[in-house]
Amino acid sequence: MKKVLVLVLLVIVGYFLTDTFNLIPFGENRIGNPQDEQTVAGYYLNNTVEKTSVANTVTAIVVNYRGFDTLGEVTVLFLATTGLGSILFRRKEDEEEIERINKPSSSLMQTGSRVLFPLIALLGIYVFIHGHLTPGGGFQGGAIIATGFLLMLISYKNFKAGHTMLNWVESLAGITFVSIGLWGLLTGGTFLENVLPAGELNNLISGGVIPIIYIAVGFKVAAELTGVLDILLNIKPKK
Amino acid sequence: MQNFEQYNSIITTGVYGSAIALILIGLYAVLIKKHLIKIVIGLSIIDAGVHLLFVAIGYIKGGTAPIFSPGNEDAVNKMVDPVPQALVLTAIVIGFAVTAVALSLVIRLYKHHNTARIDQIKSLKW
Amino acid sequence: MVISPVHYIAVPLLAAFTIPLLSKYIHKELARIVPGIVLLYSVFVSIVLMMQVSEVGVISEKIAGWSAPWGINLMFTPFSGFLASLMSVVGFLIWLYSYNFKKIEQSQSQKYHILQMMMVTGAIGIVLTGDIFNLFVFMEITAITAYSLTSFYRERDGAEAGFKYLLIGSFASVMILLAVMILYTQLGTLNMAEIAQNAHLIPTPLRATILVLFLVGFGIEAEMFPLNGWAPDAYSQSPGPIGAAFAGIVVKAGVYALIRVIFTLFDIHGAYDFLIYGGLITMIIAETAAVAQTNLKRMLAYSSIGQMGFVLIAFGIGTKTAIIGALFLMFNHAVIKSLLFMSGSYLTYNSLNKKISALAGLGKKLPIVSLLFGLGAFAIVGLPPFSGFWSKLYVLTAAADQNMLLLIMAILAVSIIEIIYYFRVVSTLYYGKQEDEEIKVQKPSINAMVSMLILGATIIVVGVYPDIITHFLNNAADMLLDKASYIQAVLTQNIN
Amino acid sequence: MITYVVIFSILAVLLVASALYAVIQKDLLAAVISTGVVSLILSVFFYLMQAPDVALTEAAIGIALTTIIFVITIRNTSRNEDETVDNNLEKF
Amino acid sequence: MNSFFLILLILFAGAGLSFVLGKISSIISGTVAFLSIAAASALFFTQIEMGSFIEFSLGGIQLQWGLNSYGYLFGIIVLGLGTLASLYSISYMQNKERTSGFYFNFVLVIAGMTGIIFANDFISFFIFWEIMTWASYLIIIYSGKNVKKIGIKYMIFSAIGAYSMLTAIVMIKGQYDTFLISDAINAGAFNFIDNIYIPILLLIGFGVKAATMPLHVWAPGAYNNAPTSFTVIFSGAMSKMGVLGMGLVLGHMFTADRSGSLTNFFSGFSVIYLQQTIGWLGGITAVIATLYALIQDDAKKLLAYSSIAQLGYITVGLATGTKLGVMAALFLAVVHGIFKGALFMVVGAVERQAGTTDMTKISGLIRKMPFTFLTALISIIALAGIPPLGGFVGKWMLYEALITESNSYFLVIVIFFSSTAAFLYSYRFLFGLFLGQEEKETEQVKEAPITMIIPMLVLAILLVITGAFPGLIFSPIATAMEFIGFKDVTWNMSVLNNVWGNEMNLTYLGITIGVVFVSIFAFITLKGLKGTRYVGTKDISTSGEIPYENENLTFQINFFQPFVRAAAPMYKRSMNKIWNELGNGLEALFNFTRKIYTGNGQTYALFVVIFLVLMLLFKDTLFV
Repeated sequence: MKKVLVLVLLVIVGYFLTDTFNLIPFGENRIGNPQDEQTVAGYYLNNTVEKTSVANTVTAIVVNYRGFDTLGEVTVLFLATTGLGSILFRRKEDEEEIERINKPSSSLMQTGSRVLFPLIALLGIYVFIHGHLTPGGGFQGGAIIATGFLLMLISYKNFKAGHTMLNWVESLAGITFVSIGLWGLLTGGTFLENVLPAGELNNLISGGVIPIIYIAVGFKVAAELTGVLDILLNIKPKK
Repeated sequence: MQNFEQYNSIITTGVYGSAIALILIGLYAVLIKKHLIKIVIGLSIIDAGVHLLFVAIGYIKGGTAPIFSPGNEDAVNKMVDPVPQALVLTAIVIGFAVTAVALSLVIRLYKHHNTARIDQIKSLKW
Repeated sequence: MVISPVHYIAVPLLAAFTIPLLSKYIHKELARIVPGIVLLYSVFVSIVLMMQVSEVGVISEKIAGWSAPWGINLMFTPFSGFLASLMSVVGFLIWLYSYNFKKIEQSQSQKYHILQMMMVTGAIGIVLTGDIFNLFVFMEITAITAYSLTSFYRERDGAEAGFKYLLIGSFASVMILLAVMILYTQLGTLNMAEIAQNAHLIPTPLRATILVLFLVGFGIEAEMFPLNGWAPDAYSQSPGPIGAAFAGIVVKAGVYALIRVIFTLFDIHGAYDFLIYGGLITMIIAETAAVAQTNLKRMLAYSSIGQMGFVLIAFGIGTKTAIIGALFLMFNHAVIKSLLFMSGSYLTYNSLNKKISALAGLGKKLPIVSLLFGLGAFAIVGLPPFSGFWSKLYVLTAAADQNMLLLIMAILAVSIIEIIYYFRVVSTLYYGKQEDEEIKVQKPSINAMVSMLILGATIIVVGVYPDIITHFLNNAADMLLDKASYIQAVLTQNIN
Repeated sequence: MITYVVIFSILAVLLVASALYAVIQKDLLAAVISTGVVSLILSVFFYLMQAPDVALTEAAIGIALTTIIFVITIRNTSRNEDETVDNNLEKF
Repeated sequence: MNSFFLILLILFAGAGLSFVLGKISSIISGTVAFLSIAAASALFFTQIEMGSFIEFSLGGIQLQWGLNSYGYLFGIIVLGLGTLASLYSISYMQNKERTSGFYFNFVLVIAGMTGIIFANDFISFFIFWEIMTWASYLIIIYSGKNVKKIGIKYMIFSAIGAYSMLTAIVMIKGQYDTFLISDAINAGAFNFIDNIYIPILLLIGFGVKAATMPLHVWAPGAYNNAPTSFTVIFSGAMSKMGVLGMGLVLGHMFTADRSGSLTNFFSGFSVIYLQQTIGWLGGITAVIATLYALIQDDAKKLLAYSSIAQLGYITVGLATGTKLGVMAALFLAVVHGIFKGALFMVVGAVERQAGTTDMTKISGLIRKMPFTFLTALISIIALAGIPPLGGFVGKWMLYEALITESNSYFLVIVIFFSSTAAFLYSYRFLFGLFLGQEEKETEQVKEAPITMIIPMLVLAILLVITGAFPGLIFSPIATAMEFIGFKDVTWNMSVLNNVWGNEMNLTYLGITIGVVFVSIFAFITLKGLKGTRYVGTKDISTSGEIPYENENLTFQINFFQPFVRAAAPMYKRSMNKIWNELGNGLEALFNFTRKIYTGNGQTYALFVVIFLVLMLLFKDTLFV
């Protein structure tokens, strides 16, 4: 009965979604001619290089034009970690010896992770350092680094993500982001304003504060995601 | 490229269709499946569908990624819309955060009720 | 440094990121104190900006140096500023109240305070932002903190409530995302002022779809029936002060978003009717559900939902008087419901199932808290000379101006139901006979007392002399109705 | 062009199929892996639609991290949807 | 400072002060309450000029406070009775708990009523009305007895009344864009032809306080449950606020100029119809309440029902819409305030001294409490409408108005029946408490303290005076009636001539009445002082007959049994039951609707999707 109702509802929802997207042709140019700067997207495409010297327009949008969103997004991650910690909080008294895994991982896995981890971390760092030039950036790099940590966390029984280190990275990265914003507010007049010189396109050091912010985001995301994994992995499994 | 028109409808159907299908499948899981993890899976499938739609609306036929590489500076007219991509980036991360919180709640619910079936977890009602 | 709206967001964020370090390396008490300082600073910012805005009209701030359609902007108008100030004040009082509300572990306490602070920040962000996607991001900030705080206590069924909230909340975010997406394809912009300016260009079927998605999405946050299944659970299972925060802050943000969409973005007649009917059904169902509750917090939750329905009705009427009434209602609801949740939490401090019958005879043991609860109960049902009366009067007057006799009757009939269950609690409090075994009472701490007394005093002062805030309400209502000046203020902003 | 369309169609079918599989499969671990496959294909789609940034993000977060937190959750709860068969993960 | 503000400030400050000081001592608290009310009364009668008013705005609404002749009439009742009752309270409440709360609310009720009298606009009227209501609610539940049964019922009915009033107020605002009572009247808001809803809603609102059928069910319990020193105010003054409002509405309705709308046959008809309805409601109220008063064993309950019956007369009088009828009603209102206040004070004194008001338990208090008895006697004479006291004048005028001016013969029969039956319960009251043989249980009873005796005697003396010189009250009533639309009320003889004859001078009549009364009183007292043989009430000779097993020989129980048996069918159906059924039905309904919240999160999600689908299906019709 309920299934039938749901299926009917799904059919209707599907009909309306199809109906709606029929009116939005796929692959059509809705920006118009960027040179006209009619739309926001056109403005971005047309002005990014000139005004920010950032090759990757998406990065420019994420970090600069809509940097406020990104700040919020980083905050969401931060809050998710905090919330996760509070939801899965264990009291000291009912905390027993945490058995992360029932059996130690095979040595193959351990060695593999040990070799892979620096490489993955390096890749991640590369991704977010070059965020303004190539595809990728803070989120992607951070997530990649977090997968590296994941590997270590599940291979080594005693590998601790290093709460102190995590805390520091997390906090400092966040503070950096907001401080840059406030710096912009103090010197340029608006929050997150790009107060550093834009530099030259396609240079590693270009785009003003954009790469700095993206690196901070990268570290922040990596730390948060690792934190999430760490909390989840530390739950005592059910017997 | 001359064949594009005749394949266009296939691709349109493919992208929009699969995105809408993802949303519906996810919705089905959320509304019918009793297991909490299945419901969360459903939610993330819905999210995936929405993200796909989001990227799809920014796509422009024959466009290139909105990245200026050396020697490509005048490709502005061919670039796809970068704004939806930026929004999807944000949305994906937020979706992940929500999923993480949801799963932690599932774990706690399971410990509390010793079950993960949503129809058995209703101590709060009326 | 010039005080600007972005301080509302930047300072709490900076603090939130810093608190883990501060508490670890300097003093662990800082984890609880710093949020309070930050929220107090928000109150200060509110005062400064409210003074400024009454001179300037609109304070518009660009983020990252990009003016309106290109970048995100914050709009501190008399309307949004009123709500932001309300939220910051209530947020600060909630912090004050929960400073040593229950004995919990240091690390939990730290998380609690960070989450509570960010909840306020997220809600203020929703209210201030001028960008629809940014609004979504802030809504997610608020939502994530709300999910976590709902399931904060392990002893209660918080996780259940939190999961339901999350499930429905995810629906809301999906719908809002879809709506933003369709909107973007049509107008190529995310700035609300520009959307408002060009909304009439959208083809009608798409515009209706967008509106439906927005209404349902924000309707979930605004606790509209039948989208509010999560609300009673979340209110009743969250820590006491968070119940107050839901009523005073989170729902207000949801209603703000709904109102912004309807009033500014899509000025469509049907949407106002939607508000009236949706609000009416919400109010009737919630208030009738509250009558038979045995759980105090759940009763307060249903009452809160009902009040939000009333707010929606008031906005739906749409005239200036009605909007003044609606804003007054929001103010009252924030103040009074916070007071009720705060005092109610102390009344049921050690009771696990928060039964109303367990309140019997507490009037003697906790005289001041009981008195404050009684005051809140009297005020929320709209008895003069407390503040609840004025808001009701304004809304009814506005409804009468529009000749909505049946609506008036329905509102007042529901008010009678409200009287029944609130007075039942109050009479149990003072004259009830103890039936179950005695539950140890907890005397409120001084800071909680101060917080409650401030709210109580506000109720009386505003009730006796409403002119204190009607001036602000007047400006806010003018601003909300003056769509053109909002658009103009956003789109012609220059470097200030 | 035809190859492109064929690959594309296969991917689309796979995408929907794996999503369906994720929903109907009783073994939650398989369902989660299937969800990972959805993310994987999605990531390819993003790449095809000229959104490399999104593709990268989806790859890192959708495929790896989301899947792994699902797996951790399953380890902490039950593996089978019906909860009748108690076959928790021994290890992973 | 303006006197209006000053009076209310004194009252509110007195309320707050007595609340705070109540923590120290009940007597101090009571004294403060008395002093503040007395001070307010003194200011009211000396400082405020009739017709003066002040204007100010609150919350963007123009408010006006003032004093008109109509308000002044009720001000006499409220503040006069208030002062006496608060004096009376000091001793009455002496040894009770939570007196601080009692005095706080007591003074608030007085303040609320004073505010109602001052209010020249609907908003302040409503505010003070509500203050009065909730403060009285708090006093009713003050003792902690029957909180759920009576307190909630009182609050629900008060709320129904208040909210119908509020609806009417906002409708007036909506239609005439004014909150001022005078503006609304001038605009014709009470003109039944143009506005059917506004007067009816207002009448419902005032009818609740005036305990008119079918909105009366709260009254007996509430009157009985409140501490007696408050019931004095409750029955004597607060119910008159309902009369005030009804008089205002009905007066303006009946005197409204309908020359313009007379062409419409139905419109003229509808006013008559309403008039008849209200009159009959009042009549039925009077009869039913009288019947219930008969079967009460508790003196306080008896008086409670009696109050309702008297209010029924007043309603009938107001509903006649003629000069004589309205005058009778207002006269009855004032006199009722005095004698019912006195009677409740008597009951309070008995309650305090003897510990109970149950008429089956006590009797023969005449020797123990002579002053109390004196007050009771005078008041009962007034209540029963026996000449020469005020009750008779009022009732006579009422009959006359009904017969000569509105031709409502059936209503007269009903009223007359009720008045006759009132003799029975009046007798019962007097006999049950004071006459008859002394009981063993009441041997230790002493006369009430002086602070209770003084107010009682003051009221008794007032009764005699008003009975002798009804003109003393007619003069303010005549001016008051001008305010509610009855112009040129000449009360000197021309109106009264039908009662007392053209030639007779009231002063001489008064003196005669006084002489007769004093001699009767002297006779009774002297007779009472002489030693008589006292036998216990249960010590009854059966004149040699063997009583049947189930025959009740103690006549104090089932006092009017034959009568009650005769009227048994009348007791079967009660409004109370109907309301209770309604309440239960609604509760069941509410219990059903809340099942929507099933507790299953998935169901909630389903609701969301269903709602979304519905909205999508109708989006093109809803949002164009």
